[in-house]
Amino acid sequence: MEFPTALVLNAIIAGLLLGGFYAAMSVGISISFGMLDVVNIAHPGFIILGSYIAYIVSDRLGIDPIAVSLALSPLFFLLGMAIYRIYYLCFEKRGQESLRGLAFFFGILFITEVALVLVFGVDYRSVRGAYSETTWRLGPMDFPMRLVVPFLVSIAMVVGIELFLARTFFGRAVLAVAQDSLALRLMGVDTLRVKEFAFALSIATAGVAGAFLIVIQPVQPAIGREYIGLVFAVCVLGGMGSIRGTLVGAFVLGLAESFTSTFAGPSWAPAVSFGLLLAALAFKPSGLFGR
Amino acid sequence: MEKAQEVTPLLQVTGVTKRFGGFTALDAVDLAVAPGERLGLIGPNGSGKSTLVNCIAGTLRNDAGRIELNGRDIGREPAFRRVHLGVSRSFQIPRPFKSMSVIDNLRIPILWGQTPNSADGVSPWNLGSDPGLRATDEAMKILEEIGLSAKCDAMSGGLTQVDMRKLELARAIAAKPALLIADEAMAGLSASEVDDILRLLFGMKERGVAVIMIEHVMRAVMKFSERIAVLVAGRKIADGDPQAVVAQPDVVTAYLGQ
Amino acid sequence: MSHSRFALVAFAVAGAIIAASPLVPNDYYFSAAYTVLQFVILATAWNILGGYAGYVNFGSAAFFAVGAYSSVFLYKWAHPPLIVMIVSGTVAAGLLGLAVGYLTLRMRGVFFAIATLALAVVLYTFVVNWDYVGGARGAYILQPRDLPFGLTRYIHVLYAAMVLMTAFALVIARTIETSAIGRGLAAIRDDELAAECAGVPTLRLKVLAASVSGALMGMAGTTFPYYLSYVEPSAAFNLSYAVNSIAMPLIGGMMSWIGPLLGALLLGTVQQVVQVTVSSEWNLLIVGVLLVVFVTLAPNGIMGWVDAWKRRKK
Amino acid sequence: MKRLVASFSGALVALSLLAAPVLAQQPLKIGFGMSLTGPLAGNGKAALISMQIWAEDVNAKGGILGRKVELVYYDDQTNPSTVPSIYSKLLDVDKVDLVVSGYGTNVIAPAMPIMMQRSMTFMGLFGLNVNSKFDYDRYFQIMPSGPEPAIGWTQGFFDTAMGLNPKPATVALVGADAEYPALALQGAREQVKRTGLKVVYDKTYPPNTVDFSPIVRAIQATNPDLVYVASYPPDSAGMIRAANEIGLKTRMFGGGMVGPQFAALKAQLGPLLNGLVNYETFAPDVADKFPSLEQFLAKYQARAAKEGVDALGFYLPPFAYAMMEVLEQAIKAVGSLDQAKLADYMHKNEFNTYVGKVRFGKNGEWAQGRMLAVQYKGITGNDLEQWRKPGHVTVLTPAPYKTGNVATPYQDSRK
Repeated sequence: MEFPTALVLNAIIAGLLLGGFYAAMSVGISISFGMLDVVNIAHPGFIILGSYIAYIVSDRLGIDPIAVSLALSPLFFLLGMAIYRIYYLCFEKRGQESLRGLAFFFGILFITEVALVLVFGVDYRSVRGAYSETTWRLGPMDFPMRLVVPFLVSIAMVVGIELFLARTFFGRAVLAVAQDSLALRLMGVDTLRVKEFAFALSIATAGVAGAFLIVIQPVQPAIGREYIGLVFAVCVLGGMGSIRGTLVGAFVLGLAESFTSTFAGPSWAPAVSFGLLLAALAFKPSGLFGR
Repeated sequence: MEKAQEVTPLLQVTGVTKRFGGFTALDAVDLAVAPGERLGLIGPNGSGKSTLVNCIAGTLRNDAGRIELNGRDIGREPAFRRVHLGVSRSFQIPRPFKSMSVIDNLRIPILWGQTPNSADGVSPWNLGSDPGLRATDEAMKILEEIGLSAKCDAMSGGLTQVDMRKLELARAIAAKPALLIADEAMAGLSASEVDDILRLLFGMKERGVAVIMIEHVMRAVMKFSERIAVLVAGRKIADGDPQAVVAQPDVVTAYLGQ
Repeated sequence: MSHSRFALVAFAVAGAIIAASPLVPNDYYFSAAYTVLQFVILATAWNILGGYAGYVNFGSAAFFAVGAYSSVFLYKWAHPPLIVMIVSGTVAAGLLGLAVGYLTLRMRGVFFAIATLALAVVLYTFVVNWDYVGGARGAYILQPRDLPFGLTRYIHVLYAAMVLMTAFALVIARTIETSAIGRGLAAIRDDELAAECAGVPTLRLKVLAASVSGALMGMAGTTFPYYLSYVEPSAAFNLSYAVNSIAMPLIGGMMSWIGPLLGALLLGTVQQVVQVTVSSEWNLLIVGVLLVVFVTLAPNGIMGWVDAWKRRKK
Repeated sequence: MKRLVASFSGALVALSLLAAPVLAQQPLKIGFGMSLTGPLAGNGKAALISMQIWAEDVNAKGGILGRKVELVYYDDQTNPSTVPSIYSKLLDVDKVDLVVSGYGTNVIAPAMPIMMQRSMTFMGLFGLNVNSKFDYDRYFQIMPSGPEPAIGWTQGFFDTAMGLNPKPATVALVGADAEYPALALQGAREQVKRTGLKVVYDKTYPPNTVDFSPIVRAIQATNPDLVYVASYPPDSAGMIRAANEIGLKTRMFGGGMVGPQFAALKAQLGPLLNGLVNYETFAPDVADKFPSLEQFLAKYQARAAKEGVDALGFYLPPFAYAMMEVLEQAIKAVGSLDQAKLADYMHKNEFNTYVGKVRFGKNGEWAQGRMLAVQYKGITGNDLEQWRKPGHVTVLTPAPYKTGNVATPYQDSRK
């Protein structure tokens, strides 16, 4: 199997671009699951919801879908708060361990899927940004804008969240609540509001990731189920509750998939990615950057 | 003090070292316990007492040195087999089985902890009807001694801190060990409760059970121990008759800190 | 009740149910019952590792598929009788359970759950690329023509087999639960370190629980190829097996074998009824809403209510 | 109180007498499972709407055998394990008079044992090669893939390719790890044996692949003359975008892509479709061959937007309607619902339907396949209107429908 340089270079680029997209999909899980121990299986469902909202608004007003999703992220933020409030009343308050939340969110996943079918119908939807058909060529390497723009916005979002969590008081409170919410409560911090804020943030990222998804490929309500495994794998591989880890985990899986597809058989890409995860878990159970 | 004739010690710890990254928690510690002997193990917090207990019990693997029980090296044995071989420990911070009642908590060590080839015991792997029920009277006897028989059906998760400590000790005793390690079993108990526990631990002697008591309650340690070993910063700085050890200058400075 | 007597009662009831099948008005009820009982076995099996020992398995669809595809392999290779397929499928899934059991050596809690999910994806990719059993093209498994005991439809054979397998699974689950092993597993669930220090051989018990749980989940899948006549990977590795095998014990109650049985009968029947009465996408919506409602109202499952009621009554 | 009961029961008797004649007018119930949720809901919903339009048309003309037609259906959630229960319920509880299938091989096959046990005449909707194993003489299938389905499906692409001058030598095969694409690739491999082409790439990819550029680059590295792709809509879009983004150079590209037939992808991809050689079941350019289809499409397209399904309805809807037309004509000809007579009639006769003349051959497949191989050309912009009018879809094969020759190589015909 020869490795011509052009193929290798492009495989790296494709892997990084894909990794950027995977990071946007998984950063929400890294917050809700990694930090708050909320097993939000419905996260991909909210991503698809984001795709549809971006589709409707940009279809009507002709604005770029990703811009629309960023503008509408406060809406998703409020949705996230409402969902967390229900989750908190039903589970967190009674000290239920996170497994119960799993079944709760499976129900939410089905509800969002059918709601999308009822409201938007079952046809494939897709949206074209102005850049969807342009590709930058730099020597042998090509950079399809359809993947580059989501990549850039995704990196900005993930790095922004990392800085927010590390630099601001509220951000540090979110990190603290992940480690020891009891200690935080003793210091007079209203942990409910902190957790609610963090979960709402995770749903806001889902809305934005939805716009990336619909720009990259056509979407229909049931596609969400395909990504459940992936988003949790990236979060755990990267390390529970570590945003930096999620980014690295996403790149590792993106590159693994891209190289397997290019040089071996694309059919084996998921087996390679998840095999990597299994190996990582066996040697470093708390993930690459886990706490 | 007559020289203990050449009887092989129940527990022989030689040169045990344990490091966590750069920090040396145990530095070549030697310790011997004769069958039925009452040993007090004291030392300031962070001196390595719990680490030594974990190495003996098998929940931690010592980096160097040997641990022998009745002359047999148990260094490679997993913790549960060390319990079968006769080493049973209680936890400094109580760890009850929350979903079970107090008496069910005792059924676990009775069924699984006692040396499996004991004559009367049916092997726990046997899928006959629940042998746990036959362990009732044995469990109740221990609960009476420790003063928890009234709460035998209470959920262990709901016990007070003090009762949880008693349950810890009761569970360790229920495994019928040859060597019982009581890790701060009396912290926070009232004077009368300390006396109850002391009476129970003294009772261990008749059953031929050696006891390592790790305590800060000096009154209890001095009264209980036939011998005292002192650990400071991972090293054993004294081992011998209680009165002599306590009077030793470096022990005093270690404790009172000059 | 002693284990052997419970086993006798269970198989007697199973025999009675099978004997009563001529009273069933038509074949639809056999088909629906087959599916509901399939979920009873899956939920009961999942609970042995998930409920008793506290290790959550996200990859139950993989065990189900190992059972199904071992039957497909045998059908193509030697076309043995059904009982041979059931036994070998159960053993194959049990071996996978053994491997998963040793995973618990390195991983616990959520990491174990994600590892089983990863294992399911890896297995799915192998089956997709395994041409002998049809791979992505799928394999046709034709129901035998000559039926034993003069039965007219093969669904009766599948239904009877499923009833017996359900009895077998319940007996195994209850035997484990009400024995020293069950107590050991409960101790592991509550506090694994304390259990180890109380003399419980935690690794051996976890491996036993994982193997038995895996074997029974595989058993639930062994007759699936005949029921479906055409098996392809996405049918055998379907999300509904992963979802239901976790949701049903949660809803019924995870502390005893009765919980998963109740949860599976309840949620399984509701899914069957809704699926053939609501002629639109609303049926999935109803299942989703019920899942949310059940889980919020019954935090410790239905058996949780029963225990609380009993304790209040005492 | 007694008197009241007497008069009440009297009224009941009268009522039942009244009801008697109506009983004979029992509705003619046709039962089926259809994917209304899950990945294939798009096709399921489109087929359902077409069958409802058929039912309305038939009932407007007074129903069949004097009985109003009623559709009894349930959602199979694109999950094959729901199919046996659904069809048992339809036959045993709902006691439907006739059954047809859902959309696609993996929901048709599980219904076969039940159909064979009850010897029902069973009409399949787009099942690929289902009956070759069951060998059931009352199974019929409406997709025009021909006697050897997998080969018929790929015939157009390879016939066109072998017609090129100079003859192509190498071919790359790629498809999704799923039921239809795997069967299509199997047909393609048989075509390769028949034509003596050399396979330089033969790999499959997981259905939820997001980025297809690595795959297309690996294919480009083998420098094939032909690239045959068997894919589902999201993959087709991804594959076509990647081919454009990296500038794929090959003589013919396409083959078995599901997706470009649907309005959503026609609008989204627009000019990117130029040069693609793919299969279709209808094109405005051959509308003259299917005179009555226009009025059906008008009715379908009116409802499609509201129901959120494929806006054009070229691919599946006409066949879902045609499937019911065949049953309607057979029942009227036989004059009863006797399954044996129906099957016999359907084997022996030709049916005139919206999708043209239908005659069934071996295993209930079409006696003569007529999958259209087409090439898209001259598409500008992303509006849908241009697709409704002829001029953008050159039909290459089969001969009776041919409207032009293939433009090669792919990278030039894309301009």
